[in-house]
Amino acid sequence: MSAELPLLSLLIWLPIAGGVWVLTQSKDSEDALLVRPIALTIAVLTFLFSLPLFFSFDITTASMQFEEKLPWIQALNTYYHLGVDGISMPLILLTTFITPLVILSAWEVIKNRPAQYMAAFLIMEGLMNGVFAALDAMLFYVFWEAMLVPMFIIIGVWGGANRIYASLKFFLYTLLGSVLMLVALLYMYNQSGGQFSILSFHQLNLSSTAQTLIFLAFLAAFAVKVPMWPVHTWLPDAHVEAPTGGSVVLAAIMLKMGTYGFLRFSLPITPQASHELAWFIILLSLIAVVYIGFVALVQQDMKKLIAYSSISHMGFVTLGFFIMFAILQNTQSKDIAAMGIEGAMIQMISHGFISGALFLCVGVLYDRLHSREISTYGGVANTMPRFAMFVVLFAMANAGLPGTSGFVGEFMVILSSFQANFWIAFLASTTLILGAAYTLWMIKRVIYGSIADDKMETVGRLTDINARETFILAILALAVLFFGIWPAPLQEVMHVSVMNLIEHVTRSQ
Amino acid sequence: MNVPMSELYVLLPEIFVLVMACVILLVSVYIPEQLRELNYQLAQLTVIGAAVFTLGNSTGSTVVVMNSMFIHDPMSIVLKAFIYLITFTVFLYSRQYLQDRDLYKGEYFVLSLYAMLGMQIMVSACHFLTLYLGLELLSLSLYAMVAMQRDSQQATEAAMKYFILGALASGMLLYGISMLYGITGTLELQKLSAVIAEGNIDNKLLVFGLVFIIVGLAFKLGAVPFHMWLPDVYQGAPTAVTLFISAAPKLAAFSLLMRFLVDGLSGLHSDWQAILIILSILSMGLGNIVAIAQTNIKRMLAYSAISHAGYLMLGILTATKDGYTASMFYTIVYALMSMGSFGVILLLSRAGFEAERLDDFKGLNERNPWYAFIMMILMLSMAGLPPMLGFWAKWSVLNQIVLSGFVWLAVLAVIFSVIGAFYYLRVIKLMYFDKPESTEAIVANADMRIAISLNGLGILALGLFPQMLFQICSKVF
Amino acid sequence: MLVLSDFLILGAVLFCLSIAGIFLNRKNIIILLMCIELMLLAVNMNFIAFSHFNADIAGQVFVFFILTVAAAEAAIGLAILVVLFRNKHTINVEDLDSMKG
Amino acid sequence: MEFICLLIVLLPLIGSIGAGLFTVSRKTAHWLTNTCVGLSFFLSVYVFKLIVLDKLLPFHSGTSNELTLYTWLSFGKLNLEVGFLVDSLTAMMMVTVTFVSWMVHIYTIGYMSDDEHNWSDKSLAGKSSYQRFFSYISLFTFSMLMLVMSNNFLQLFFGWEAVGLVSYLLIGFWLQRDTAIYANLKAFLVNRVGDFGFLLGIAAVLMYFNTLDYKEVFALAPSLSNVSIEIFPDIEWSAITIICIFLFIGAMGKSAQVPLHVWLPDSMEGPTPISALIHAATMVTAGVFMVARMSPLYELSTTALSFILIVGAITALFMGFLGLVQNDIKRVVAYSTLSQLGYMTVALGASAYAAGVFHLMTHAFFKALLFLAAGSVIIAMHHEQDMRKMGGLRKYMPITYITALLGTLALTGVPFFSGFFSKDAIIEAVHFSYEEGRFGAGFAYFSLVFGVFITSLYSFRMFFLTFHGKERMDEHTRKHLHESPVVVTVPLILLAIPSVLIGAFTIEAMLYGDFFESAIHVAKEHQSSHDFHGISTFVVHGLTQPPFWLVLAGFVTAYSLYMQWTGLPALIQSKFVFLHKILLDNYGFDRFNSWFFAGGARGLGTLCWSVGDVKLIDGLLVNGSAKVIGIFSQVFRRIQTGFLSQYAFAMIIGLLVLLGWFVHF
Amino acid sequence: MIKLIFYFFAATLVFSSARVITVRNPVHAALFLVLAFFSSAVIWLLLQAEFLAIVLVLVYVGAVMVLFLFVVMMLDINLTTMRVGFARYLFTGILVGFLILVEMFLVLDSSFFHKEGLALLPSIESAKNLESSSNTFALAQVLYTNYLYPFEIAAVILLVSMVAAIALTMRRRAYSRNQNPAQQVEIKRTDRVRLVKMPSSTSAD
Repeated sequence: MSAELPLLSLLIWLPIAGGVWVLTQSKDSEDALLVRPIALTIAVLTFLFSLPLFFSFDITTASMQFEEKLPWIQALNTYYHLGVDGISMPLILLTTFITPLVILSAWEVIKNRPAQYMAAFLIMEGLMNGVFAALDAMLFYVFWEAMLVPMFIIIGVWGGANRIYASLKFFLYTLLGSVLMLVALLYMYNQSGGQFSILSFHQLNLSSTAQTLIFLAFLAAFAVKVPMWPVHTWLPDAHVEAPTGGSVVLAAIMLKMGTYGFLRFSLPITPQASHELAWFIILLSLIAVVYIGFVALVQQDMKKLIAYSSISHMGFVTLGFFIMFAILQNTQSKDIAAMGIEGAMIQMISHGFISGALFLCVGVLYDRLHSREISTYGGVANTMPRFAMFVVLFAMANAGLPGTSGFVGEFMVILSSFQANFWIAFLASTTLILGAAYTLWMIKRVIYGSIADDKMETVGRLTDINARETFILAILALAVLFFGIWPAPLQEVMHVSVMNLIEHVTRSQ
Repeated sequence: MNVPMSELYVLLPEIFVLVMACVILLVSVYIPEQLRELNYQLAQLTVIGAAVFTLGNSTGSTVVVMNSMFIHDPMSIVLKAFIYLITFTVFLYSRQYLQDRDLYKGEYFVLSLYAMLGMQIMVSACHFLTLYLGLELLSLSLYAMVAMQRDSQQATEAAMKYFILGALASGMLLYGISMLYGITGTLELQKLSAVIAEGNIDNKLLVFGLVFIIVGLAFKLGAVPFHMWLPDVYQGAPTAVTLFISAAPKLAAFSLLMRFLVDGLSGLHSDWQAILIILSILSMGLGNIVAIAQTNIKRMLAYSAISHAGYLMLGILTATKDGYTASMFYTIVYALMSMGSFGVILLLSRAGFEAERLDDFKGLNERNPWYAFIMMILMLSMAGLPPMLGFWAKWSVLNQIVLSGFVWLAVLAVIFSVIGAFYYLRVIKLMYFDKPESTEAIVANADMRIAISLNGLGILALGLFPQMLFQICSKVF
Repeated sequence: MLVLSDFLILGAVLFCLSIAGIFLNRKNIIILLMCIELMLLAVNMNFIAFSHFNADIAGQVFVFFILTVAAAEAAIGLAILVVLFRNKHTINVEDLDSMKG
Repeated sequence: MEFICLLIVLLPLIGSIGAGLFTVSRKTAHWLTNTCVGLSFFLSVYVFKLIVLDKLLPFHSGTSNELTLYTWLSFGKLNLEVGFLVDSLTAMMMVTVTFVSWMVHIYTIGYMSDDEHNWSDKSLAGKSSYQRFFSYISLFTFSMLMLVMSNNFLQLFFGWEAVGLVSYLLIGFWLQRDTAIYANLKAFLVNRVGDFGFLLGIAAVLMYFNTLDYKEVFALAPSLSNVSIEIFPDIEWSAITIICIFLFIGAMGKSAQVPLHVWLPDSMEGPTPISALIHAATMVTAGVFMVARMSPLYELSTTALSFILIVGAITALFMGFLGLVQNDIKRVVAYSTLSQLGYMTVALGASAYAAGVFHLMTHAFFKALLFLAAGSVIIAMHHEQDMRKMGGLRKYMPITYITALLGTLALTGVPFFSGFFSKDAIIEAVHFSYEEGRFGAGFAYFSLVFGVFITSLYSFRMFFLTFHGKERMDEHTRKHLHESPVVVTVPLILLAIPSVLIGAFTIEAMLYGDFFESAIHVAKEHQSSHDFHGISTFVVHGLTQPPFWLVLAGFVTAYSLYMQWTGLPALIQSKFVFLHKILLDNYGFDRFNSWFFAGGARGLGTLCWSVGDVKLIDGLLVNGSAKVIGIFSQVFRRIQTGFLSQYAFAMIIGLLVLLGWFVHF
Repeated sequence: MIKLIFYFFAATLVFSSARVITVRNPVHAALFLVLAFFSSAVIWLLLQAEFLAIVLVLVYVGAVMVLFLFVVMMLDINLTTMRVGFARYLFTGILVGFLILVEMFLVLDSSFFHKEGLALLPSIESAKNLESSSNTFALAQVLYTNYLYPFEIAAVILLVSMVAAIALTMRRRAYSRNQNPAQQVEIKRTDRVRLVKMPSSTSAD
């Protein structure tokens, strides 16, 4: 069935077209009754359409599937070329999975111009799917950058008090990174004899200086997006100021685009430079894990704390990717290298669920008391027991408790990095302590405890989550638990592609 | 001398414009005030007619007529076509604005048409003399147009500055021309090129002339450090005039650059390449950086124009055909974007109110989401963000300099573009994130609304499918 | 004998004087207009000298057109000047600073 | 059999989910969970019978004791699976765990019946606390079973952390109490420190064995004895030692060995049933179980064993001291637990894994008994835990009194009681190690023997203070004193039975028979050559050994101090103020930890954040460059002075420079 | 002799141009400019550009400079403030001017430009053939043939300047009170009369 239906195009253009349609409903913003169901329907439809990607995915091949190729700009020899492999497919699913939840989470919360809000998210969904599905570098870049705009608007229009600073910072930071990538893409375009096919870039024979420079250019783009230390500071600000949905999408999906970029571009295109500079990335990753862990510990703002925790967790992803070289050198075991990379990828997906869920949880509190400060709360469990259960679950998942998806990736990355170097594994493992410390300390101060006398009027009057909120959190909880208990289905789809990547990288060195 | 009809036929658009401009001049003197609409209609008719004549004669081959002073080549046809398009749109956008300010008179249209004629001549010139005269025709018309709002202190001041500096620049240009003439003994671009190619002449002397010429060109283009007139003129001139200045003459300036440097002095490309690199870096840098500090959107767009001039030169300085294509693409795209941006400013202006402060854009999304959206597209396009057309413009010039091995320059260019993105974003910020200062509804004629929408959506649509525009430009060289 | 250089250098001197004049003069726009005339004169000097020494009439033709244009320019320049004076009641260069930055 | 094992594990989980996730009545909650755990217990007994008595292999129609449930992940040849390994050790643990757990489930019905009083009226969480509690302890049972039944390190780690989670949830069960939520955070974090080592240990296992499956690892282990690892450059360590020590660090966390013991006393903030179940009987012994399970590895590294020996000995002795000065009844038991865990650990370090596990089992029963008895007392005292306000409870609560007495006797190691056998076996084993010359064994031997006296002393102190002597409670409390309800006393009785008897019945099989033959591996040279000649001989031999006399000495001392000359303790206390302070202060561990680790981490975090992120990266680099651009912007815009001459000047300078540059250079 | 003439008029030219930019009074400046034009006309004569020399004098001195003077006179300018601050920039101005001059000199003095004139004085032979060698004739020959196109453009430029000058400076009398009947007819009631609803006070207090 996938042969007839251009699934990937559908996943990109259905939400975008839907978003535009929703936008046209924006005239009567007071009467936005219709807007929400429409947006939700579109998002759910998109999700349903994305399911065949998973179920009719051929896990025995590393080549691109569901490919679509049409000429786009012949003058530049670029194509509208889409396709997924085991690396990108789960990310598309993650996108289509998270977006309906985000839209649902904004259901009655967003009162200011809901149509534009919903439309922005739908359009962004399409663009993000585009990023993951694009096989043409130019197409990729267009989606990559275009995505900034809806996010910019989301943060800026529906954000918090300091939203303007945050949105500009977000935009410019990421733009600065990605323009350098553009230069690298252009360079390769010229090197490859005028084509933009990402797969043909993989076959390029670049000199080592060129590789290094290209690698650094890509690094600039992806490191900002991931974000890696020290270019991470946009993230806490963006998260704090963004509306709940914005934070969720930002954390759950957008950060993954950076790490996806490493897999799709940096590693296969510049294997030699990746090898030579792997130490550098590993260093940054470890700094992200340890340093950011400490920073997260002292945050007073829940969203900021989770944002820092995101950075720390994304450190694992980059670590998992680049530990590959040292593993191969030490053990010659491609299986272990694959373990690192797949662990990192599972971490990407899982972090999508967990951080998304945590931001939704903060959103739940924020909707009620309009504060993100930890000190505003305390003893929430007394008034919102059902909510507390979810929060604790997600917090535990964030702390990497086995049985939740948060554990799988960290476990695999630590296990594989041990084979590269003891100290790398040692430092990476500190997340066990730090992650638990900052997450649970927050839980202690927000969820547990008795309600102080001066908070009786605020925390004391909180109402527990309603059916809608329960539904959203429950879905995420199920996902978190499912992949914690049985990650194999997720790993299976990516395994062949990852092995292929490792083969490719080792071959071209 | 008998000029054969076939040669005149090639000149038909220019002749038509000239005749019609004179007709409008006469008409405007005699018609009563109520019929002023006629001026407008005639002017639009003129532009359309010129377009018909130009495009009707586009055979794709190069014809040189009038004693090798007029060249009819693909580049000139394309540029002229866009000049017509822009002029047409400019008239359309300006109408309401001019009516509100008692500028809706024959003079505006006459002078605009003469300016357009000047551009036509420049674009089609292949002789120093015609280049110079076309340039002067354009410049003189523009000086007058800037000063047309006679009771405005700023407008007259701007006109004065523009005039003095413009004359200074054309003096330098002339000095350069005189040197080249003296050294090579010819005023014809092709012959000049041939003489230089022989290589008998001391390079130093040629470069001496070249520098003067580039100063003159850089002035027209608004490249740093010859840009000083630009912000003041953009700000001071009536917005309708700024709209015109900011769009069409860029195309003419581009052709000026092409005619001088490529057609005439391609033998010196290694020299002018170096000069253009310096100018473009300075322009990109200063334009983008200083634009940040602006509070007046016209002035901000002026600095943006300076920076765009820098990007525009990137393509030319590669001294390759693809580079010229890229630059031409850039110029056309820039002109379209600039037209749209000033169009929105015109749209927001009312009688007695110039929407020229950045703050006037506050909360536009609440007042009118559609116009805010259009402006957002335009700003994003200016910033060079995909999938807007402006992205492909930046893309094409960057691609060319990367191809020519100036990767460092490309990196510099993109970094400046990020700095530049800030002030474009600020406009979006004002429109979307801030609360409006006034809640007055924005009224506009249907034609204006349609045109501005087409302008904005065109930027987006062409951004999604830039193939056609790319093709047009690449066929030129 | 006089050589071409002599005329060129004379032109250059005129050119530099006019440039210096434009820079130096901060009080009177009319002087600026005159400096521009002076600059064109320098250019014309060049053209005529080249025309003579290259035995080519084209240079003189060019000068002819420059003179025409210069006259037109002077007319427009003075017109703008008059309008400006009506508005500002001054032609002091330094008073033309309502727009800056 | 496969199905039965699965059922054993899943029943508690079902109970937990049923009671926790769905809105059920209190009755449904306790019936559901009790039934599930009870069933689980009976099935465990059945499994135990098949494996231990019938010597059957449980899985794959009797061909294997390993079962793979499903593949968690797989990488080429490397498979990470979830499965069971059920041998005698597992079976014993299953029975112990499910039994104690079931007892605690029953006991809880009584203990938590009026839990609403522990919550403020407004707390919604308090309304369902009863059901939640049952859900938690059932979940704990599930986790613990997953831990003990695992056949690979991955699942072990899962169970390991899952019990930690439940422990966290239960310590903080009364989440309105600041001390409780402080204690649970502390418990979790300290455990995480252990797990940190544990995880590295697992990573090392994977690295050197390329598998996480127990059987494969054990099979490969001997071949690895010569492999070394360089953690610090140029210093070579034996890989096995590294693996063992890292794994043991995990055990130190879970089994509360010094210096990671600090969480256990605080964990007493949780309701008493869970102190019995988790923090005495089962979870804290997971470390001991794990080391025993890994005996094939540990046998290869005497260095690691010595390390274990010393850590265990320190814990056994010094934690016992702390028990002497506590006044909180639960804390005394808690320190006693710490000390006893030390005993078990020492046994492991002395290669006497069987003895360690044996003590684990006996301890599970009598310590659970003691805790539940203490709980019973606490219920009667209306949640008063201070022993100084008790006394003379004997006549009010006879059943509790008797069972507590039995428990105390078992704990102190009075002959014929279960504790006697297990403790003596450990001391014997250490003695053997000492003779063998294992590093640290001498110290360990001394500590354990002296520890017997201490144990006796604090145990009887507690016993006398609680049940004998003057009645020091207030009138109101005394009026309401009565024996606890049946649901409380029945478990006490049921636990008292094994506390007394289990040692005598099983010592031969477990220590001298082939009970653990397939499960625990002890290297030839580490096996003691003693033979078992029947219980009576063992007891008679025991009477001649110092431990017995030390128990007696402890009893006498306690009796004289707390029954005879009751003024004396205060006098001693005043003479040794300094010592008393140190003991009360837990040797300063808590203060050091909260100053150095908690404070240090927060300080470092603040430093990183406010200096690193806010000042350097954001302030200097990000906003700094924005600011610099802004400044440039302001500076450059000054160039645009508005003066025509300046404009012309710029052009002229431009011309000048271009001319100079391109024409003359 | 020719040299002498050249140097004399060159010196006059330079001097008068220098005075143009330095004198205080614009009228004087204009007059010095006239002098400069005259001097250069002489030098052009030396270069056998008789027609242009005449045009320069006639058109420039006769028309343009008069226009200048006219404007100077028309605009009532306060002369006293005209020189303030001049000295401040003098040094910079001279320096920059001088530097450019040096740069230009270095090029212009190169051997390439040291070619001698064809003949600075008309030879007798050419004088004989006056008609064909006449500078005016030569110019005329090409101006309307080869240079027809630029000639037309120049015409347009002049037209533009005329239009522009008129458009800019012609003033419609501000005080003329002519009626606009159309406007009067088109007027609506609502433009002039506004009905204001006042809240009627319901009670006395």
